Amino acid sequence: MLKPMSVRILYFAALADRLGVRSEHVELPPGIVSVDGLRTHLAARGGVWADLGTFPKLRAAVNQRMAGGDAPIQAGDEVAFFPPVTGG
Amino acid sequence: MLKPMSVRILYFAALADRLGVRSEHVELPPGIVSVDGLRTHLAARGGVWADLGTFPKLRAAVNQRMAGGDAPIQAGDEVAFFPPVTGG
Amino acid sequence: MYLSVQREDFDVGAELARLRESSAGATTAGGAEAGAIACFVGLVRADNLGEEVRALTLEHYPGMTERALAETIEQAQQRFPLIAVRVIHRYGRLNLGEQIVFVGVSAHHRQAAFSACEFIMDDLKTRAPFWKKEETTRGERWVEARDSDTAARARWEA
Amino acid sequence: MYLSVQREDFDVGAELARLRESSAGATTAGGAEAGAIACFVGLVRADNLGEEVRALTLEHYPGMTERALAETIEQAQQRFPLIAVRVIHRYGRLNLGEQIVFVGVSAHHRQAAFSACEFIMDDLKTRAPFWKKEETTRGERWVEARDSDTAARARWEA
Repeated sequence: MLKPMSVRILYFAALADRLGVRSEHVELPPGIVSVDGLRTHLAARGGVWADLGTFPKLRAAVNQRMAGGDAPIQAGDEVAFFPPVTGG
Repeated sequence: MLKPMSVRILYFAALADRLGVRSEHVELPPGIVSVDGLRTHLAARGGVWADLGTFPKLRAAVNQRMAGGDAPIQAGDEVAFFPPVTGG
Repeated sequence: MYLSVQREDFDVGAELARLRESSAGATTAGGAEAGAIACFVGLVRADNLGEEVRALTLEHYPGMTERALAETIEQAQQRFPLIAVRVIHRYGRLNLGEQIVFVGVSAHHRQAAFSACEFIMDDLKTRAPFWKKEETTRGERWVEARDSDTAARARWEA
Repeated sequence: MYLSVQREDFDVGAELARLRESSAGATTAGGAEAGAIACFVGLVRADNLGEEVRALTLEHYPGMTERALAETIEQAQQRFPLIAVRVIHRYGRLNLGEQIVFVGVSAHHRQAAFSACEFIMDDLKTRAPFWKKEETTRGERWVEARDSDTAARARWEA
């Protein structure tokens, strides 16, 4: 039997404001292997989390590097979701 | 009868070094109406002045503005001859 | 390369002096010295898309920010023959007219310095994890990313 | 516009501070404030075309120099939406590593600031009446104008 996978998740800027959460640790069921998979899983929690699924132009990073939706995730990873960046 | 025309002439950088002259006032005979005409007249003085006629990539200014060989010159003008500029 | 993500303001004159120092090699080596320094300073502007901005707060992603800026600088060094690079980016609350970002680059020739300075700003704008929240006369709002910044970055791949 | 042709050195930090001051308009006017400052500093390089340079002397054409630099700045202001421009060019004898020229430009957006700063340098290089004489390990020599500078200026007319 597969063990649950623990990942740290961070939210920033307008997304964090919307969710009311800036970071969390989650135990993922087996079968969630990508950024998009994680996003779908989190959005399925319902309520405000549904917004994570529909947030426009959502960006992600895995272990502090920009990552596309099909980027793999593993136990212990730090995954971040945020709007397009506006620094400089 | 036409009066002689007086102009001030300046030389700069490698050209001034070559000629051994940095400025002069000259009285020009009638008929010298352009930068090229002036250059030919000055070079015709011979000796080191012949170098003014053959100096490579010579540039000129009339009244402190860059000027081509056919730029007109008038009494009282300040005419400068110099190599291509190398500031900055 | 020097890179700092900080809350405090910076002194552009001191930064440029440090850039000059780190660009002056042994004079006998020949060729280690910079002939050109290009720099950029970004400031908090009063007027953004027609509404008056009084201040802004820059949120960032500690850790990833430093990593992303280092990658930007490395890319610039690979693309252009540079001698030294300094980048400072602030976070936190900044008032109108305050300095946000400094990019300073030295090179033997001016075109490399100009290009690298502009590249670093264009890359940073689309990659470094900073987000601006503006305080305007009509309340707070998160700044939207600009298509012009994406286009500016895309020029470098043409 | 501020323009100076001078023998003395200049303080880049002070110049940038003045540029910032002259770029901060009345906040109520909206839009007078700069979001971007780009600057360039040219330095005496040790190594030019393979020979070691110890110092150089900049000769210039007093009067025409100021006029030519003013025309360069006016052209930049016509081509790009700028807020303030400062240009300083030194003449006389300069040692290795010394500052030769400063160009500082402020604008609402960074692309205008970068472009104007680079345009001013490219235009100045082909138009301002300065001539460099280098002191090298093999004696003195006048610096030859570079085709690359003519080409750099020509880009702006494409």
